[in-house]
Amino acid sequence: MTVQFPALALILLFPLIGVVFNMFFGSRSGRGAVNLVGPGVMFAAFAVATWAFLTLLKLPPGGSLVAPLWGWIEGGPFHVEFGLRVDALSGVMVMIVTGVGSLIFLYSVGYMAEDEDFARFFTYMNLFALSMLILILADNLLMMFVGWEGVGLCSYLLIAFWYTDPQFAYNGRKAFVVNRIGDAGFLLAIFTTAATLGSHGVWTLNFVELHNNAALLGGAAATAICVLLFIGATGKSAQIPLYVWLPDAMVGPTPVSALIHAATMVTAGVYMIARLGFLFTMAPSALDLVAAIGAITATFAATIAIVQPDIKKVLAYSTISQLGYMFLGVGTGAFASGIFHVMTHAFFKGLLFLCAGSVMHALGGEQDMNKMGGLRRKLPITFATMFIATLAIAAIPPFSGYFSKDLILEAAYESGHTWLWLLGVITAGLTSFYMFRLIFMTFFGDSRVDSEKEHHIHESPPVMAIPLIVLAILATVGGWVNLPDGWLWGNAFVRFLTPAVGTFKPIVEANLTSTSMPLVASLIGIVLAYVLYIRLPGLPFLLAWRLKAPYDLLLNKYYIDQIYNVVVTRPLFWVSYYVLDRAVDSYMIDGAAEGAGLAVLTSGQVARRAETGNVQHYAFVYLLGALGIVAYYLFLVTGR
Amino acid sequence: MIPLTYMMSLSAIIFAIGVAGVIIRRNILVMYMSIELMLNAVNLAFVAIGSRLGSMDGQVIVFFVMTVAAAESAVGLGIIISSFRNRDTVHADDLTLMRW
Amino acid sequence: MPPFVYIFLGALAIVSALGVVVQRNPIHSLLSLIGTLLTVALLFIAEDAVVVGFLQIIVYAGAIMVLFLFVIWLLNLQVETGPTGHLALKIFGWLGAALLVTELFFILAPPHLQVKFTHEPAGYGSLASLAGKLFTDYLVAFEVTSVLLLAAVVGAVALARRIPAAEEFRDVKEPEKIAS
Amino acid sequence: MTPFNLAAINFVWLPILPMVIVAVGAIVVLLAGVHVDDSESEGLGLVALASLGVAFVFALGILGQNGVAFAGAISIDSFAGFFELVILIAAMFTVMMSLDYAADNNISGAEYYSLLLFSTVGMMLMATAGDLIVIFLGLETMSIPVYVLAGIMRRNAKSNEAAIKYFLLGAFSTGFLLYGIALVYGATGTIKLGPIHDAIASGAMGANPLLLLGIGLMLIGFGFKVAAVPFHMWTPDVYEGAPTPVTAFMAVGVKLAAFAAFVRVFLVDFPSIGAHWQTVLWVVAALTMTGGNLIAAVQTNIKRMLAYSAIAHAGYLLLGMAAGVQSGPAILYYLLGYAFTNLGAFGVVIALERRGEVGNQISDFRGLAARQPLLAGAMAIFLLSLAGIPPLAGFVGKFYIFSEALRQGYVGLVIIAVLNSVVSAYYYYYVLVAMYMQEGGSEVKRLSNRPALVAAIGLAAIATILIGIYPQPYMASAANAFHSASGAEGIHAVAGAFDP
Amino acid sequence: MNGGALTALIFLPLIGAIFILMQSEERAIWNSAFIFSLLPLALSFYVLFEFNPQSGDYQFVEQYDWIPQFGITYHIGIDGISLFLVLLTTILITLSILYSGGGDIEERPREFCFFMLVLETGLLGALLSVDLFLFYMFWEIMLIPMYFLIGIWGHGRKIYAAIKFVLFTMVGSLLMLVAILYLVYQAHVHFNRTSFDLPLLYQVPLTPTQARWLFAAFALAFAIKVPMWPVHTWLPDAHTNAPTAGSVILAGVMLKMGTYGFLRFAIPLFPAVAVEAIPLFMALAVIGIIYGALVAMMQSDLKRLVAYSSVSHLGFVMLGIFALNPQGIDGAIYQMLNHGVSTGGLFLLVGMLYVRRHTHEISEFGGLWKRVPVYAAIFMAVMLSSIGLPGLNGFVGEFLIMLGGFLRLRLAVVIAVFGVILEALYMLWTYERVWFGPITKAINETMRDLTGREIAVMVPVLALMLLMGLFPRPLISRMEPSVTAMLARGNFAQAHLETEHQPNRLAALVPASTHEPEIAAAAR
Repeated sequence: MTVQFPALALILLFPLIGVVFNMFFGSRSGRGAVNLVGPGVMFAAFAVATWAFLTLLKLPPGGSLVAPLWGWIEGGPFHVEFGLRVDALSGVMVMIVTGVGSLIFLYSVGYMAEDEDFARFFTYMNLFALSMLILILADNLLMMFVGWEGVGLCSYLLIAFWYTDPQFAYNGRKAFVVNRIGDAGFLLAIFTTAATLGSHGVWTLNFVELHNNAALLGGAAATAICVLLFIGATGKSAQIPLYVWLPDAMVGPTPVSALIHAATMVTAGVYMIARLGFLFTMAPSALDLVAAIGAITATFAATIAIVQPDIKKVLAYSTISQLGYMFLGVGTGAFASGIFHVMTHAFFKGLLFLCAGSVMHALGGEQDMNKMGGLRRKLPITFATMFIATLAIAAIPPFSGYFSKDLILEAAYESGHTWLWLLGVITAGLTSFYMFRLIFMTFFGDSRVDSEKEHHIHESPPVMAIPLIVLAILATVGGWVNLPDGWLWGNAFVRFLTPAVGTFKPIVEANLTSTSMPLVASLIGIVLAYVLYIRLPGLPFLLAWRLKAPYDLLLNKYYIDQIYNVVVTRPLFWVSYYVLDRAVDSYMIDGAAEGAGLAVLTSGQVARRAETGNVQHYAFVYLLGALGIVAYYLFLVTGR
Repeated sequence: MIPLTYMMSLSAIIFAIGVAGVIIRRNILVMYMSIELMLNAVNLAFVAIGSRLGSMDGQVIVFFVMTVAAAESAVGLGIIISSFRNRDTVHADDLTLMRW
Repeated sequence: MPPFVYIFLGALAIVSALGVVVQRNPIHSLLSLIGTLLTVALLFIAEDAVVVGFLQIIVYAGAIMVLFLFVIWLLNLQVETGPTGHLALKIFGWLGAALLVTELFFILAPPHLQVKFTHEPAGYGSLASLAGKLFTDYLVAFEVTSVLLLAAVVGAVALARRIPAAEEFRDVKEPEKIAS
Repeated sequence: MTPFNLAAINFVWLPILPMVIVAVGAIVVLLAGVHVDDSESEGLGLVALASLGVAFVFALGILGQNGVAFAGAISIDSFAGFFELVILIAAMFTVMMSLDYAADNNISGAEYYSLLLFSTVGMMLMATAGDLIVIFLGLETMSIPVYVLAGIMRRNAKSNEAAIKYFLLGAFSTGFLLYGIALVYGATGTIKLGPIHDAIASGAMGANPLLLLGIGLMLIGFGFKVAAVPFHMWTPDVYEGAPTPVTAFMAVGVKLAAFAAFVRVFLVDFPSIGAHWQTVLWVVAALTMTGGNLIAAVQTNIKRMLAYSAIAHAGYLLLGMAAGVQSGPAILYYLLGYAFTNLGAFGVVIALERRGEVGNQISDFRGLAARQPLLAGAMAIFLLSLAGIPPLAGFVGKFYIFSEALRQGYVGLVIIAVLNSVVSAYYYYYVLVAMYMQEGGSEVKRLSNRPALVAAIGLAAIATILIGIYPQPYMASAANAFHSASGAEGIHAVAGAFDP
Repeated sequence: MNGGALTALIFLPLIGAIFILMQSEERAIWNSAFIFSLLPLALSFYVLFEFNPQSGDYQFVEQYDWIPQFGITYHIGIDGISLFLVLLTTILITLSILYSGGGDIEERPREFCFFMLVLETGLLGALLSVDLFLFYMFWEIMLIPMYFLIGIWGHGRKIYAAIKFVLFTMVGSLLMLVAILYLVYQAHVHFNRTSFDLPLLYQVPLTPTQARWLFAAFALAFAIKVPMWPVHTWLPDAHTNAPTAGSVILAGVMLKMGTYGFLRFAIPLFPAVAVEAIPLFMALAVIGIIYGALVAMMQSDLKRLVAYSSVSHLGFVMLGIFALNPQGIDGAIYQMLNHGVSTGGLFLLVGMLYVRRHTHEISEFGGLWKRVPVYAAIFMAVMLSSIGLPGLNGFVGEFLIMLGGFLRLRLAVVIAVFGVILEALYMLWTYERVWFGPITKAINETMRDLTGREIAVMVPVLALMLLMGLFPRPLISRMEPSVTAMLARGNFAQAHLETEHQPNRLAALVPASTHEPEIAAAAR
């Protein structure tokens, strides 16, 4: 059953207020006000969201809250309305976004304490929250696209937040453009949907009605739509081949990385696929594609993460890898498990980034792990929380990551994608390896910090510490909402989501090995990391030196950026400059136009030469004319 | 009576000679004489045709043409003189101050 | 009148017409022009245009040609020395003229030349008939000639009269600068 | 052979009264001018103006009549009236623009103005002519004074040269015209337009070779007067060399008269064998438009440029002629607008000109808008009208002619014309560039002490706009004028005559 | 309906222009110009409110005889297609005058205001006239003031640009004149009455050959104005060298005349041919989109860049128009308005840069944000609307256009979306080079932020961007009836089905004419 719940609008209204206030009065009304309003509106939104969520829980399964706003676009019979809708899926997402969001906002207050552009920062952040919430609460595809592009814009603005560095600005643009490529796919998907439905006289993009008319979209249409949508997802959620922007996005302020590039925005793709699960289930091939890309991305990114020296880069690639997991999850049809991982990932990855942030904060912005080490005493809280997060991401029970990742791999196995499952398992091992490598290099061993930074290393202020702690708790217990079958409340989360995203039908029966393998892999990874970075610290360098080729390959991220540059960017610019601008535009087209004009003038110059000024010539020309005319009449006369 | 064709051909020939004169003689005075030739050729045609048609119109026209010729030559010679005063030449190919 | 007279007069006319064009000395040209006029006048008379013929001799060959003569003396033109005009122009001029003649011949040749022949009424070409026409059908034209001649006289005077010294003076000095 | 009796003539002086008045005016000016010094010739000019004005009033009486006088030598109809009026207007404008100019260049006023009037008589005669002889005489009465006027600045070499060239070629082409008349006379046995028309329309002679050749030769003769390529060669030189008011008079008056006769002879009397001359006109029109515009585009002297543009406009008019009798009214209307526009344009040139040469270059117009905004504005109006920009007279005229031509299926020719007007836009706009977008240029003599000139320019500008914005009455009168001459049957006769 | 409103709308600016000619004192000139641009603005809003959203045919109609010989009447009216373009015109003119008064135009302000207002008359007249002759007249009239605006107050190769602009446009429009005349003649042949009245001319039956040729002539004229690839090269020069106000009007309104011409004349007059031409024009439009974007990316001159981006945007508009379905055409009209607002805004902003630094060279700037944050923020907003960010106006139009295009010819849209990507690429890159990074030129250190007047100019633009982005329906619902009527006239619904297989069968849509042979002869 659907319930009118106008208060949903408030969830959008509060961030909007934040935007307006910070934009127009922020810099004038001073830091205090901004620090109050910026996070304040998020907490308010969180409160409303909670209220909505609780109301939702009271409803019978499959219920939803709706708040239609106003009619937006129309064209002939086609029409789209602005409307908000909260069902189980969007409910969970909105809780994640507002919850984790408000924590990160709070953290930012401390993190941006020294930056004089705080007002702009919070303007962007609020704007992001607004767009993200639009994306989630949208009750139709097009409005979702509004949020979809909005978050892209905000990520651009925030990556390029410190715009005075051209490199940062460039990375921001890269993010936006790559996202746009995905968005193009999304648009085409929308068009295909509208066109297909339209040919049957149904002109809507509303999710519910789409669901009701899903039958009309069967067959090739569904596949096309799903593939196109997935292209969009790869852009937003940094999957192969469009993941390249995310590592560069790390130049933004760390809270941004935590909120946008780990917890919320990047998971939009997963959300979108889960949202349109009914379509994807109609297009198995597309679904397989999603799963395959997810698994490959997971492994691929994990391998890169192994050798990265930059702490945030490691986390970035691990994010890509984790997103790969989520796509593997939804790709195998287990949408709930995918969303589940979205949630847990939001907790621990957000936490990881915040911790990394507080490390950098302590080291005056240092990001190279080779210049860290032995920090666990100087930064106890950071260390503790980060360690928890690492256990969570490494999927060590009972931390949250275990439950979600396990669920995904189980689904992968049960849906018969054995190879993908295997990739997942390997990735699990890699994950725990590079995460513990990170922990060991950062917090253990003896310090490699530059001497002048050495003395003023300090633990972060409470305003930053509190979010860490809260998130640490969540990262620990967050997974318990969905225990394996039979235990306590069992898989409550999945059951809760089922009406929104449909159930998962296993094909193959899982067995003990399949369920235990991931855990084993993770443990191996940990041990390996321990050996390499605690026991024999020299070994990594030796290996790097021995296996130079593969090492460089990984260090340089498989040279993907360079390849794109050579294959796509350079040719594009070359063609548009030399071929289009110079050759075609200036030379051919304009040349033709001016050539015509020149021809006229030249012929004029030639013709005027006949005016010699000598009367006799004039008379002669006259005679010629006369001869011509007389000749014509002679022809007329004799011609008959 | 002689056939009309004869007279017409004669006038045509004289006319053509006049035309040629205008084109090939650079002396303005002679050019104008050639024009007089053309006029005479036309007169010849008028008279011949008129007498074939048995109407006096042809002759009357000739009368007017003569008058006009007189007027024209008066003015024309005046022009030639005043030009000669300025430029000290009666050659058409010297009078190319304005061209192109 | 016997045809050979026509032939003879025609030939004479053509030859003297050619004389006008080819002779180098303006005086000679003029003389051959007068020759042409006279032959044409004879042809007029032969064509029963007696009055017009005599007018031709008196007015044309007489008055107008004398005018020419005066002018030639006034400008004391000599035999044209040096090349007369451009050769190419000469060639093409003759060619063009020849072409014109041929074209005209073709059209004026008997098969095409259709004039409805009527016998001349009595007194055709007489002074009376001429005058009769002049003062009825051609009254306006006749009057206009007066205007025309007057205009011509005025024009001739305007051009040919001596330029007053004052004007000479005014014209040689620089055009003065006029500020706006 | 009707006997000679006064009764036949005494009452019919009325139709030629305007001409008589102008002629008398000329004589008065001549006599009065004996004792007037050249530099104070304004008075004579005013006398001339007065006589023209009176003639204008009487000429109004001709409108609406329909008949012939003097045994068909003079045709009294709205056609004649229309043209007489426009010609008189042109003459008046010329006089107004000359007043200061003549005195300035010490042209002897007596001769100047009287010749102007004599020439006007000739023009009017061409407009009202009822037979070929009167046309011929009118032509000469018009031309001979103009020969003189072109060379009236005797100390000015260019002026002399213009006179010589105009005179020689004029006489030359007179020969062709006469020859044509002779042959038409031979073919039809008459030289009165009415009988000629009947003789041809009756179809008795079909395509008599004599007639055709005659038409061809007359076409050549008229082609010279209207400056059609390839009989145009004299135009630029003569226009450049002649005193500018005379140039204006030639560009407008002569062209009006020539077209009056041309239209009357060809569209009124020869339409029934139109097929045999429209093809020729097709080619001539195309040549004229293209040649005129192409060469005009590369001129640096404004008078020369306007000369070539005049040729181009003759081309548009010939396009109308080629399209046949239907476009008669269009031609008349076009001529009306053209007259005012060109008079105005030359007026501005006069305003800039000082002592013959100076101020004739397009570069002299530079920065005019800054120094003389109103003058520049007027010039802009004239140029835009010439370029055929709505809503000015030039545009509506083009529009009229083109649409009529299209009705006759002359699509190709119209497209040529249209492309030509693009070219023409180039050089007209280039003068605008000079006036509005460039610096420098030559000073303009104070206009405040040249009221007549200013009035002429102003009136021309107003007329150009008015005729364009509210063409209705002028179109109507043009149509009346033409139809009163051609009569209804002229149109029917032409109906089947097109075989493109 | 209540007469006189539209006449007043058209001729008030003209009166104002003449009134201004009498002013001498500079302040007075600017003020009166502003007042006289406000009057039509108010009037157009009155029209908007009096406009009946349900009806699809002309409203506020006035018709008087003008030149009876040709059945030419002074026939003006307004409908959903022209309504908002009229508003756009009045708004942009007002803004440009307001802006130019603030120091952009120093010399000869009187002529400037005069030409601006005459220009407004021309534009409004062309938009409102229902009589083809009237339309052509205004169509030509509006060239002249623009020619002067570019030539007098422009910079760089202004004369070259002005002449180029005029000649390019004239070639097309004169051929169109021929087509108009021929069409009217056909009307005369069939209905035996000469008239330039659009509703009548819609009915003229034509043979396919005639229709094709006439359509070609109309299409050429309008395509040059739009400008479509490959007849676009006059635009960059005109824009680069025009004064700011000139560019604003040129891009904001004048280019729309081309697209408007397609909607009002070329397509409804020759529906069958239009359907045949769909593939061609969609191809050209798509080429324009991509080509414009790529070339814009390579420009070093800001105005040139924006000019090429206009080529790209108008490619979208053409794409929508030739979708020939409600979505596409609604989108196209909406996109015209968007382009007017956002590109107009961009030109204003670039002009403000020019006032500060007297250059358009991108390399002359860099890192400006530090100095002029407000300016930068506004520029960002306008740029975003121009690259079609959802939530701002640009998106609505582009979306509807591409949807419509997709319904008509999928491939075209599949290519066109790349235009969307490239848009983002070149715009952001430009923004980056101008506003981001360190301040490279010392002179930029002292740049002053927007003045109050400049902000006052920009605020309406921003407001429009937001409102049109969020509440398009009120506008679209007013266009809808007219669009539907137009589509019904050409019955393109049927056309749609047929284009799938063989377009030429569409010729059958035209009722066979009775005078078949002779018309054919005339056409030859």
